[in-house]
Amino acid sequence: MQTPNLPTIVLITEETLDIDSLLARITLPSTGASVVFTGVVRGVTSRGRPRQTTRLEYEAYPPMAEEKMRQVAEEIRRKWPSVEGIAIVQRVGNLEVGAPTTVIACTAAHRDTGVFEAARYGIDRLKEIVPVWKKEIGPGGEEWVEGLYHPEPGE
Amino acid sequence: MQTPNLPTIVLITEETLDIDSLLARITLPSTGASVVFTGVVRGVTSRGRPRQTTRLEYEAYPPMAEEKMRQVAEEIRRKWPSVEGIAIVQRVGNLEVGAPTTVIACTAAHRDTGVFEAARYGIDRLKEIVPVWKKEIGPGGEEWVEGLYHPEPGE
Amino acid sequence: MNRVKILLFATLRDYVGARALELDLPPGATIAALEDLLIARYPRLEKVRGSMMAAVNRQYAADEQIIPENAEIAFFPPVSGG
Amino acid sequence: MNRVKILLFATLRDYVGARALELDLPPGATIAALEDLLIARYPRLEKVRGSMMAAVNRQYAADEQIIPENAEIAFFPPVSGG
Repeated sequence: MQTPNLPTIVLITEETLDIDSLLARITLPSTGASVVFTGVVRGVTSRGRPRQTTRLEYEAYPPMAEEKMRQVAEEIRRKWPSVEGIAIVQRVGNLEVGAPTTVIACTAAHRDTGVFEAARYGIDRLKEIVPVWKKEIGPGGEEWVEGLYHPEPGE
Repeated sequence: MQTPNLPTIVLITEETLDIDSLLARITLPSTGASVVFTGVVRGVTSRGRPRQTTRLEYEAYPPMAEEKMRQVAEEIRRKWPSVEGIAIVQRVGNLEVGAPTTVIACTAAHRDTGVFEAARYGIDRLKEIVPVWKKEIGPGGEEWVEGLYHPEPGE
Repeated sequence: MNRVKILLFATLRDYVGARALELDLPPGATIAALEDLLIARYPRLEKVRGSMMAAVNRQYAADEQIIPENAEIAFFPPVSGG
Repeated sequence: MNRVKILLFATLRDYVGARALELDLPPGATIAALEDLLIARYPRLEKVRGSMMAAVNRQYAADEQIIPENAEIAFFPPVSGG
């Protein structure tokens, strides 16, 4: 680990996400900016196959998911060394429309040193390599969602 | 107003910022993603003139600040029509190191339709045209911070 | 005469020593004329003459703008919020 | 024989009807061989043969990887979190 003193939080949880307290935990005395991405359970989808969703059921392979989240955080630190704190949290279980499902938060001294790009990269990579799956439950029945990305061995 | 049903929150406040509840208020049934920028009181600055800061004192011209925040929100909607909800909040008063000072939050159906760029634009514009000023208080005394941008008449 | 309310913020408030003033201006006075009048009355403002921003009724104003009746004028340094 | 623990997630768990299995494999068996064995035993897996992901001890694994002693193997569809 090259960055032993910088806070990194990775977590799979069934609890409601608390962005304010996550941010406080990744804020250093040198922090002046943070960017947070959240996923949200979408009740009405118009892109692709238009549909309604009642809730999402999330399932994870927790120990591997947390290892892969830690890997995403390390990739962020390599690409944007100015990032100070990182939190990557995925909520699992039954989530209702409007509920935040995931949080990717990055802090830095200033807003112009990659903190927006780092958060964007974090959610993109989470959706590629972190073993979490969701099932959409709607008026027409239920269906597992499948991603498109096939990680390389060892990725 | 072209977008009467989309939530827009603009606020100057002395209260602690509550990101989770702000996000809930700008989340629609069609929302699947949100991006939040926060400014934070930085205690240790290394860029430019290195210095320590004990706290920041923020002052606003509230009615004009809220008008200009509303203008920033309208500019965001023109540039990124896929943005659904917008919250622009500036905290004023005495803020201690580590405290979030401002929140720019944007929601959208998906993460790839400009929601990151919209939040970035929001904080950049807030720092250009919203009449708020801060005084840095540190071990060496206190000093008003001056921005660099000179808005055009009517901007 | 045209009675205007003048609000001052940040350094400008410190230099003037007041948050607000009321002044009677001749009809047709411009922002530039009001700035000159304030600087004459509060000489510490001289050093921020080049960077003073003006707003008329909560909109950024040009130096040559004529001040309307019963206007709310604000003078302040370039903003530094966030 | 090499006793391995196999974890199944999402659609694959539904098709197999179990979250976890334990199997004895001949030494030197590969991930591909284990996939064939599972598909033979649970024919509904045939339709996801092309998209099954495998992890060995919590790392993504290649088809040709030889399964180590006492490994924790997981099979699952492409991830869809977030």
